[in-house]
Order: sequence, then structure tokens, then C-alpha cells
Amino acid sequence: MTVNIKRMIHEKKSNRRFLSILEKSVPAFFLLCASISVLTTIGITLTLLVETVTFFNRISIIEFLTGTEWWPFGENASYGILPLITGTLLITAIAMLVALPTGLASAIYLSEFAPGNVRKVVKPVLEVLAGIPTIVYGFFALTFVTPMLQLFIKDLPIFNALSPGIVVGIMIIPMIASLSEDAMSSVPDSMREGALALGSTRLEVALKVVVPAALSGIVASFLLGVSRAIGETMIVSVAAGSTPTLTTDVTQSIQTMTGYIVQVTLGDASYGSTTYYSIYAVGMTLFIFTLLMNLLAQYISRRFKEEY
Amino acid sequence: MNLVDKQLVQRRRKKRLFSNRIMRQIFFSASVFGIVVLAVLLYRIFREGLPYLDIDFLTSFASRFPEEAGIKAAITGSVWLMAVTAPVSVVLGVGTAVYLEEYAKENMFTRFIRMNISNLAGVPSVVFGLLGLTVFVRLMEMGRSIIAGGFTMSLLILPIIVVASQEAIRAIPNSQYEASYAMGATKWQTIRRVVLPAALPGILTGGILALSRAIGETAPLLMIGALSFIAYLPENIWSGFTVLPIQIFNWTARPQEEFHLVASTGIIILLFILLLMNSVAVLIRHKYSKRY
Amino acid sequence: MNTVKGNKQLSLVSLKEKVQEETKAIYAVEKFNLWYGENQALYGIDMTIPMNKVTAIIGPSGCGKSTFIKALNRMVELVPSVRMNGTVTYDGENIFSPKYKVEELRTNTGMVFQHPNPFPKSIYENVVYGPRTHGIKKKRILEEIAEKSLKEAALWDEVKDRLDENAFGLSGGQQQRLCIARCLAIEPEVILMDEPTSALDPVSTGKIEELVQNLKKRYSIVIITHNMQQAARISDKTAFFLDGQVVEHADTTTLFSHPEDKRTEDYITGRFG
Amino acid sequence: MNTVKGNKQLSLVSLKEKVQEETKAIYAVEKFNLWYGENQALYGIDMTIPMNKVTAIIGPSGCGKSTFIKALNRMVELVPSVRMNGTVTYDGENIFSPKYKVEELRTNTGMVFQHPNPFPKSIYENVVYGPRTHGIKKKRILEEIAEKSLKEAALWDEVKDRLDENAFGLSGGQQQRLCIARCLAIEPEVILMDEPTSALDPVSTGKIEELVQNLKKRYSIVIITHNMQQAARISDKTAFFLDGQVVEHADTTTLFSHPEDKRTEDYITGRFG
Amino acid sequence: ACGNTEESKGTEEDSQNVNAESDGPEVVVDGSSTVFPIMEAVAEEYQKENPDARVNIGTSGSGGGFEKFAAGETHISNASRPIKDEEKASLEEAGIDYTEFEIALDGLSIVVNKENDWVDKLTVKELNKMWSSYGDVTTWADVREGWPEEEIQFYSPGADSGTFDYFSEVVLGEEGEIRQDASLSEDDNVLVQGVTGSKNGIGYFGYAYYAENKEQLKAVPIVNDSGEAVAPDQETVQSGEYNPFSRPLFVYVKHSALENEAVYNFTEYALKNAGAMSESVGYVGKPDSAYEEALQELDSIAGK
Ligand SMILES: Nc1ncnc2c1ncn2[C@@H]1O[C@H](COP(=O)(O)OP(=O)(O)OP(=O)(O)O)[C@@H](O)[C@H]1O
Ligand SMILES: Nc1ncnc2c1ncn2[C@@H]1O[C@H](COP(=O)(O)OP(=O)(O)OP(=O)(O)O)[C@@H](O)[C@H]1O
Ligand SMILES: [Mg+2]
Ligand SMILES: [Mg+2]
Ligand SMILES: O=P([O-])([O-])[O-]
Repeated sequence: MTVNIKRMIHEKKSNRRFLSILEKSVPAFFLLCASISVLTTIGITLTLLVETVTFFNRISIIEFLTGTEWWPFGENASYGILPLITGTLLITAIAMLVALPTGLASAIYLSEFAPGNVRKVVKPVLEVLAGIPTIVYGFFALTFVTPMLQLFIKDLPIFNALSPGIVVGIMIIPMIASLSEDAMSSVPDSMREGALALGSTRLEVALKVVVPAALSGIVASFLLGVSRAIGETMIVSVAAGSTPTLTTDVTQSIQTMTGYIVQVTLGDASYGSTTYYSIYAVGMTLFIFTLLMNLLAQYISRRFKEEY
Repeated sequence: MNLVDKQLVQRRRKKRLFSNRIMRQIFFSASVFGIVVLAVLLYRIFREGLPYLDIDFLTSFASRFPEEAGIKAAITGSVWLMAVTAPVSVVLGVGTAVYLEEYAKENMFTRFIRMNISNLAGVPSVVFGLLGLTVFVRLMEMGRSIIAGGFTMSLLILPIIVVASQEAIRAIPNSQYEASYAMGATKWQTIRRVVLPAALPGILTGGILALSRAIGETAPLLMIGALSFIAYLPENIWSGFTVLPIQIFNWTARPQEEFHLVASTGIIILLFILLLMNSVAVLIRHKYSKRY
Repeated sequence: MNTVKGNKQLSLVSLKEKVQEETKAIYAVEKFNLWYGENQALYGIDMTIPMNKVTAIIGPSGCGKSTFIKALNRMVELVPSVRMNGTVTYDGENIFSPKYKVEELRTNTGMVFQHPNPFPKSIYENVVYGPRTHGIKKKRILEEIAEKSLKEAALWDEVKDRLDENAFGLSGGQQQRLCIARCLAIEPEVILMDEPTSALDPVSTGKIEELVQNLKKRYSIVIITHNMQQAARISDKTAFFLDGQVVEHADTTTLFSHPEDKRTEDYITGRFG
Repeated sequence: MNTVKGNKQLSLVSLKEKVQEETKAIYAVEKFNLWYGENQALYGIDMTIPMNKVTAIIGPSGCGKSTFIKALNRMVELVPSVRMNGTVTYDGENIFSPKYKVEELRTNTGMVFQHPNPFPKSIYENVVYGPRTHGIKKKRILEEIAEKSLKEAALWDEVKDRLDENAFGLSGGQQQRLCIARCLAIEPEVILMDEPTSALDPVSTGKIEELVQNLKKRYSIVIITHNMQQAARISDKTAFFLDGQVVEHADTTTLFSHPEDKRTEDYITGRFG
Repeated sequence: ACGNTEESKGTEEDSQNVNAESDGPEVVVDGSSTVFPIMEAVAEEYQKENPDARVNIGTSGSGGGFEKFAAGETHISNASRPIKDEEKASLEEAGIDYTEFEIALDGLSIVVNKENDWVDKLTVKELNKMWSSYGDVTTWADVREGWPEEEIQFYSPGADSGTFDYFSEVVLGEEGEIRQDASLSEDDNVLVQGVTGSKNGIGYFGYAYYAENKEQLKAVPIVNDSGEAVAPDQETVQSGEYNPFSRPLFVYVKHSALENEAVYNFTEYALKNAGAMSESVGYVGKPDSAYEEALQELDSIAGK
């Protein structure tokens, strides 16, 4: 035997010290990386909190939460956040009405019906759709969808909740389709085989076996879609107008929380004014909203975790 | 003894097969819907923007004359921004994922980190904008620099990369770990030489998709104060910068109709870059899928 | 087939039945070839499967056993790259003829897989999945079906008080019997089993073997096994597959005591595999 | 152990060697119990494993065979819920003593798994993974190691011209031999094999069996198999496991011809499993 | 005048922001999006003449601009309205001395649909009645008798813009409030579309947006303080005839930044060319004399 590997390995044992230091320090580095996410959350909370407190020193929190009018400019400013919340919810509701059925249907098609090569093409195409900057969607809503809608709804004003809502929905479709499809394709094939072997059609396999089995993943994708809709900024800024209105009428112009924040950061409010601080209060509300949404999503996916 | 009425089963089968066919069509149309919208969107953009697309457009700076306006500063700015965002977010994201998948003990802190990451994934980008403005631009005195923007974007896409990396790592079969440990390799050696190489395609795919999200984000950079006019190229990460979506946003807000068309040209460039990134991701995924 | 022509439907049918009665074959496979993409997995299979008997299929790993029985209920078509030729006749009809409905075939043939694959639903829902799917809605009937099928699958006593619990709470062996009950619920004529006991402990294995013996009174059974003793214990006929071909197909006792082919002998004496 | 005390290190070592020479045991397992969480998987195992012999472990599925050999190189600890007591002595040292380095143990013991598990790297990189890990960097030496190991694993001729190709391009049997070469590359003393041929075709199985016979000249081998004939063919000693216990451990010929325990007899005659 | 402030504040400012205070060739401008096109045009020409120059311009809005100005992040702040008291205070607190320059005029244009053939002119009072939330005007007939009894649609820039501020101050007064049913948008192009698309629409925005869309829109002549109905155009805006909607646009320059050659040169260039540049992007320049005065002031600040 030309080389004595065993001995060589033995000699290299001197490396062991270095290795064991490495072995100890590496996890510390990774822990540090993991802590960044915690720091980010803390950073967001503090950033929002500090300025929000200043805001609530000027405006009572009761007024903020219960007021029905949002007009933070000029002499007769009023800071009732409800119109911004209803605006946000209105957009979210319309978006989900569009995105849920379409997204789920596409997911079912891709996961249960589509031939392999169709799936290979369609999924990336949907992902491109997801990657288009939202500002592009904004002008699409304003200059294409709104005029289209005006053909059907005679008096539809140029700014309304409907058009951006629909477009936000369109933007979310790929996300829901893709995530639900992931959830469905992780349902083991043995389950499909079991159902097919009983004489089920593809549709029955999809609706009675796969969808129930993937339900938690599907619901989680819905909720992520919801929080994406809540957080969407540019589409609504461009196409929904800037009128905070307490309304459920989808043909009216509204403003969302995100829309307001962008309006003020791009606008004229002077630093230190109540208006300036109000964006942090609105940001805080928005943050809490999405936080609740996400916690709900996590709860659901844990609670109804499928076990195969 | 026959509880199953074969006749009934026979009759029902026709109906079932019929609804199967119908629903298949409906599901198919739903998938097509997204693609049709995409087609309409693209058609409009290309019709408006194509006439302005030429080499000059790529090599000149912004201008008050639509026909002279170019996108050089924005492209360079976006590239610089990605040059900061990509390494920062990938190192942090992969580090976090490795920690969670390989080292973390199942305790409160780990659960908290997990929860945190999925929460951050849902936080609106404007909120990240506020964070970036307050912490990076002001508190850390980075100003409206590439690095401030890059850090903000890194945090924004961090959760996406973490989740993608976690999945990539989880997909590595146990037998690979066993093979390595059975050779007397330590944990870190196993991670470095077996886990990370095997997870690389997944990490890259996730990373590219996350970056393509970052490259199209407008709101947080608007809040940080990325610039609208800049007629020179950034020198280092402390320089001011503009990015594609902001330049596009700016053009669309001009009174002159021609600028709106120029904006479409900008969108074409942005889409092209996105498409490029996506195809690289698809390619990687395609090349390396189904290896075990 | 006989050459009696131009007669009424009825007489043809009765004729067909007669032919089958004689051969007692539920399946007739003729010159059947199957490819996965470029790779041929089955080569000119010729084989009949007798009615109300247990047919065991043995052979080393990768020889095409699973592929073969999946061809019998056309489940093999789920693999997109599959191509086939030759005929498989079930109950006198070519199952690959265009007008033959695959759902019907699969309703008539139950399948039990190597790893138990219950749905993530309650035990009860698992059993009545088939009847429900096929349009039986009446609660009373469904309950009756569930009870009958679970009894037939020798599982009733163990689960009768927990029908609403999730099927995943059952042990492996119980899950496998549940899967059998599930396919009995639609009253198939044939049951195809792909190594149904290979993932089970000895006790569960024993139970399933017993069950198979009972079921063969009313069902035709095809069972793949890698366990020669098992094949010897429970089957009436045995087919030995090797490299996608049927090397030998005979009465079980004959095949194990006097294998005709050298390769069969090598295999059953454990020379390879 | 002898009672000679107070002497120099050297003499103690030589004494130890002598003891081992006598018993020729590389492993001594005593009163070894193992739990996965609440479930006990191994019950008071007492067993020695002889040096430079092939020890076969047989037993029905789930009886604890894999668990046992994974305890021998402490791979079982990768399952977080595992608890153990009792002792396992390797080369005279308790492998569970706190100062015993698990990496060292695993360097001395190679392991081959049921399903070949090469790394998604080139053939060459697979073989030199171990030496690299242990700090050998020189290209020349690594190449030498690769050639030698591949030759020992009887794979060299088949792959010598394609060392840079991905290991996944090899057939199952080649992959398994590659995995054997990979573990030979760090010159272990023991090779633990967990059903190394159960996923392979007859020809590959034959090659591996031959290889095992050759390797036992220089390595101690522990091999799990579900194939009784295989155990009979290749092993010197056989242990029969049942429900986490060693029912019988004897010379292979003895165990197969005159099993002492009724359960052993039932098992080897295929009464269950 | 600036010498002593410079000495006392210099160090503090240096520590505030590396980026803006570096002595390099960089000139950092931010603020109003209304003023942006003018400054962009200036910067574009300036860069052509001085290829090494590094001017960058942001569009954070007048308020956002002052915020950054006070934070020491910018040298020059654009504004479409005069600085507010709070902003003065925070600049003082930060120890930043500055000077205000008027660089151009904007004729805030009130526009109606092309098909609107009844509106010949409007008075500020009528505008007040129309736009105020207390005015109970719903149809054109409510504004002036004889006008059609059709519901008016109102389009206005977002409430957080300089244009909105100016309009509401002039038309609605300190206490006034804009009507709730007005459609607000941050994007003036969208307002153009709104008025173009609705026969009974009325809206207002900067002159540039009107000038660019003259074919689709009709500017309403406004009765000025001498009782004449005047429509906005280059002349009437510059001469001040078009009042009260001829509004000045500003830049604010930080004194200490003028120490920096690059900032000084750029500011000088801007004041010299602002007139021509504003007209090229659809605004109205001030009379030449105004720019000469401004240049003299600049020199005296910079001590040249
Ligand atoms: N989905 C598939 N795609 C391509 N080839 C396949 C597929 N399934 C099986 N094969 C190939 O067909 C051949 C027969 O496989 P099959 O699963 O029928 O064997 P088997 O006898 O059931 O083996 P085992 O005892 O391991 O289950 C094998 O060579 C296998 O590699
Ligand atoms: N990771 C684990 N966690 C919990 N229980 C386990 C784990 N691995 C094995 N067991 C249990 O330990 C017992 C012994 O398992 P082991 O894998 O050692 O059996 P085996 O003899 O190797 O079986 P096979 O022939 O199927 O490989 C089984 O009851 C099994 O369920
Ligand atoms: Mg099989
Ligand atoms: Mg095992
Ligand atoms: O951006 P503005 O301040 O001019 O509205």
C-alpha cells in the first residue's frame, strides 16, 4: 500500500482544535443572522411607536380609533382612522373576491389537470405576473380597467375602489395560485392513486381528496394574499384617488392606509406637524393589521396541519 | 347483499364525467385569465414604449426632452442597489435558514424567530420604508445612499430568502447527512460540504425571485428619498441613486404625453430585466430539480 | 371466441358468459408490451387471471410486477410517458378500447397499495368515500355499507367505537385493512394488491393473509408479494416475473414444488433477489 | 480482564490487545437498551462482534436491526428523542464515555446504507470526500486514495474513465459500490452495512456479496439483511433479532442448520416476516 | 452676515451628514415635485456645460424637502409655497441659515371640459361657493343662473400638495374646507383625465398641465382684483394680471453650502437660467430684473 491513509488522518488531528473552535463559532454566527429578523421587528415597532406616541400626545387615541372622518390637513383637521380602514378593507375584499376563486381554480388546474409541460410553462409565466412592479399595475387600473368598467357602469367616477381592487386581485392571483399549487402538489400521489383506483374522476380527486388534504396550505396562501392586498400601495395610490371616505360603495373614491402614507411622504406636510406624525400612527395601525392577519395564518396552518 | 346499486352508479357516472369535463374547462380558463391579463398589459406597454426604445435610451441620462430622455442612471442605480441587497440578504437569509434548520433547538426563542419571519413576510413595504428612513437614513446617518436603500431592501426580501432556503435545506434527504456523518465529518463540515452545495439551486432560485421583487419595489425607496434626477453614475455605496421604478413613476407624473410613452419604454426595460432574472431562476430550477 | 354471428345482443352476452364460465378468466392479457418512455418494462405478457381465485405475482425488484397490475386497472396511465400495445380484456371487453370508460374499470377493480394510503379523513369517511363518489347519498345505506365493508375487512370490531376518528390514528396494519375495506365498499369484482403486507409487522401480516383467504370466495384477487412463503401460503396460482417477462405461470403448488424454469427455481430458493 | 495492576502504560495496552486477540472482538455490547422517546427499541442487548469476520443480522421488519447498527457508530444519536443505557465498547473503549470523540469513532467505522446515497458530486469527489474532510489536501495523494478505494470496491474498471461525471449517473449497484469505496477511502476498521443489496438487482447483489467476502480479510463487517439465503452465503456469524432482543447469536452454519430457539426456526423457514 | 453663523455651526453640520456636507462636486437638491421639472432642466443644461458636476434632485414634496433640508441632508430645497413657521423653527433649531429665492411662476389653472360652453369666467367668490364644503352648490345652475342644471364633478390635487394649499388659501380662506365630494388625486395627469372625461367637470392644477393639454381642456378666465376676466398664459401670469392664481415657486439655499464651489456655481447657474428653463417645461419665468436682483443677493451671501 502506497499511502497510509489512517496514519495521515491521525496526523491531521492537530486540525481538530481549529475545527472545534469553528464548530462552536459557526452556530453563533448563524444565530446572529437569525437575530436580524428579530431586530427588524423591534426596529419597526420602535420606529412606529416613538412617533405614534408623539401623535397621540396631540390627538386622543379615542378620536383616532372611533372618528369617522379623516381630514388631516388644514385648520379643521380631523383624525378618525375608520375611513382609511374601510378603504383598505374594501380594496382587500374586492381583491380577494377576484383572486381567491381564480387563484384556487388555477392551482387546481395546474396541480391536478395540466399536463406536465403546461405546468412547466404556466407557472413561470404566472411568476412573471407576480414580478411586474405594482406601479405598472396602477396605470393599468387607471387607464385600462377603469375605462372598461365605465362601459358597464355608466356613472363610474375615474377614481373608485372597484378598479384598483380588481387589479390588486389580479396581482395576487399568481401568489395564491403558486402557493396553493405547492400545497396541493405536496399531497402525496398515493392519496390520488387511492381515490383514482376507486373510480373517481380527476375533479373528484381534486375537490374531495386533494383540496381538503391541502386545506391548511391553501388557507395560509389566502391569508398571505389578504395581507398582501392590505399592504398594497402603488396601485391604490394611482387608481383609487385620495379621498378618505367612510363607505362601502365600491364605485366611490377612497383612500387606503398605505395610500395615505405615500401621499404624505411625497407631499407637503411639514416635518413635526401633526400630519407628519399621523403617518406613523397609520403605519402602526397597518402593521398591527397585517400582524394579526399573519398570526391568524400561522395559527390556521398549525392548527390544521395535514398529516399524511 | 348488494348495497351498491350498480344501475345508479352507472347512471351517475355520465353526470360525473360531464361535470369533470366542464370544471376542467373552468379551471383551465381561470389559469388562462392570468395569462390573458398579462398579454393585454404587455401589449399596451409595448405599443406605447417600443418607439422610444433604442441604444440612446439605455445610454443617456434623464432629460426634459422626452426624445432625449434615457434610463442610464436608473439602470445603474438598480444594479448598484442589487449589488448591496443581494449579498446582504442572501448571507442573512441563508444564515438564518441554516440556523433554524440545523442548529436551533426547539424552544421559545426559535419559535419566536420562526413566527417573526413569517410575520415580516406580510409587513407592507411602506412600513419597511418608514423603518429604512428612520433607522438607516437618519439614525445611522447613511443618508439617502445606495447602502441605506440596499439595507432596507434586504430586510424587505429577507423573509422570502429565508423561507426558500429553509425549503431547499429541508428537501435534502436524510441519507445525505447520514453519509457525511458516517464518514466522521463534523456538523459544520457536513453543512458546508454537503448541505449548502445541495441546497444551492433552491437558494439561488429563491434569491433571484426575491431580488426581482426588490427590483420592482417603488414605495419604500420613495420614502427613503431615492432621487428622481441624477445625471452621473454612483461612485460608491454612499452615493445618491435612482432606480427604475422611481424613474418610471416620475415620468408618468409629467404633464407631457410623450413622457408617459417614455415611461412605458422604461417599463419594457424593467420587465426585460425581470424576465431575465426569472429565466435564470427557472433554468437553475430546471437543471437541478429531481436529483435524488 | 366463437363464430356465432348476427344474433341478438342477449345471446351474445350469454355466450360471453359461457366462455368465461368455462375458462373462469376475469382477465385475459395478450401480447402486452409496455414502455416507460424509451425503456420497455413489460415484454409480450400473455396471461389469464382466473375468477374467484388468488393469483400471486412474484419476482425480483424492478421486474415489472407493479407495472403489470397497474396496467390491469389502467392506473399505469398516470405516468405520462407510458406507451402500450397488445390487449387486456376484462370481463370480455378490451379495457384499452377508446369507448371503454376508465372510471368504470376502476370501479370494478379495487386496488390496495404497498403502503397504506387512507385519506386524511375519519375512518367512516374513508370507507364511504367510494359509494359517495358514485352517487350514493342516503345516510342509512352508507352506514350499512361502512359496517359491512369493515366487517369483511376484519376491522369492524377494532374501530366500531371510533368511526369518527382520523384514519391516521390507526396502526399500519389497521390502515391497510381500512384501505381494503374502502375498496370493498364499492363492491368490486377484482382486488389488485401490490405488496400489501411488506410494510407491516408479522401479526398484521397474518391478519391480512387470513382476510385474503376469506375474500377470495367472492372476489378475484391478484397479489404481488416478495415473500415466497406468503405466495405459497395464500395463492392458488403464481406467476413468476423476471425482467418484464412472465417466466412461469402455474398452480402455486406446482410452481413451488416443481418449477419448470431454472430461473424460477433459482429465485424461489433464494439464489438471488 | 486480568488483575495485573500498577504497571506501565505500554504493558496495559499490550494486555488489552492480547485480550482482544483472544476474543477477537472488535465490539462488545453489554446490557444495551435504547428508547425512541417512550418506545423502547432495543432491550438488554449482549453481543460481541468478532474482528475480521462477517456478522449478519437478520430479523423481521421493525425488530431493531437498523437501530442496533446505528448505535455502533452512534449515528442513532441523530434522532433527537433517543435515550440509551448500557455499554458499547469499541476497541476496548466505551464509545459513550464523554471524552470519546464521535467523529473519531465514525472515522474508524464505515457505513453503507440500504439505498445508495452518493453525494450529488462527481465520482471522484465522492470518494475523496472522507479524506478531504479529515484534512488531506494534496491532489496526488487524494488521487491515489481514490484509485485504491475504487479498486478495492471493484468499481475502478467501470468508472476509471469517467471520474468527473456525476455519481447519480451510475446504476444502483454501481452507486452502492461507490458508497463502499467512499467509506474504504478513510480506511476504517469496521464496515457497517444496512441491507446494502435490498434495493439492487441480482447481478449487482452478486457483485456486492463477492466484495464483502474479499473485504473481510481486512475489515470487520456487520451486515443487515432480510434475505436469509444471503446471510447464509456470506456471513460467519449470524444474530437473529426479534422485537428489540437478540434471540439467537451463533455461527452462521449452526444457526441455520440447528436453530436453538423456536422463533428463530419459524423465522428462517419463512413462517413469518 | 453669514461668516459667524458659519463658524459656529459648521462642525455640528459636518457631523450631521457626511453625504451632503462633503466638499465634493455633489449638489443635493430635494423638495417640491412642482418645481422639479424646472430644476431638472437647469441641472441637465448645467451638467452639459460642466461634465464633472454632480447634481441630484429628489422629489419628496415641499414638506418632505424641508424635512430633509432641516436634517442637513440637502443643499437646496425646492418648494411650491413659502416656508411654514414650523419649518422655520426646525431649521433654526438645526442651526441652518438659508435664503429664499423665487425662481419662477406658476399659473394655477382652473379648467373645465371642452364641451362646456357656458362658463365664460368665474370670480373667486363663485369659486369659493363652488368648492367650499359650506356652499351647497351641486349643479352649475347653483353657481350662476342660466347655467345648466347638471351636477358638477370636482377634481382637485391631493390635500397634501402645495397646489392644494395655495388654492384653498386663496379660494376658501384660512377657515374654509374643501367639499367632501371632490375627487382628489396626487397625480395631476389623472385630474386632466378626469376633467377631460366629464362634461360637467371642473378642476385645477399647475399651468404646465393645462398648457400641455390645451386641446382637451378649457381654462376658465378668472376675474382679477381689478375686475377683469383673465385667462392664464405666459404673459398674464408673468405680469401678475392673472391674479390671484399666479403663484411663485421657490428654492431655498443653505448658506453654509455656498462655501462649496459646486453648490455656489449651480445656484448661480440656476438663477441665471431659471427663466428660460421654466418656460421650456411649461411654467412662466419672472421678469429678467428679478433674476438679476437674486444673483446680487446670492453674491452678497457668499461673500463674493
Ligand atoms: N414511473 C416510472 N417511470 C419510468 N420508469 C419506471 C416507472 N416506474 C417503474 N419504472 C421502471 O419499470 C421497471 C419495472 O418497475 P416496477 O415498479 O413495475 O417493478 P416491481 O417489480 O414492482 O419492483 P418492486 O419490487 O421494487 O416494486 C423498472 O425498471 C422501473 O425502473
Ligand atoms: N427515528 C425513529 N423515531 C422513533 N422510532 C423509531 C425511529 N426509527 C425506528 N424506530 C422504531 O424503532 C423500532 C426498530 O426500528 P428499526 O428501524 O431499527 O427496525 P429494522 O429492524 O431496521 O426494520 P427494517 O427491516 O424495516 O429496516 C421500530 O419499532 C421503529 O418504529
Ligand atoms: Mg413494485
Ligand atoms: Mg432497517
Ligand atoms: O410637491 P409639491 O409640494 O409641489 O406639491
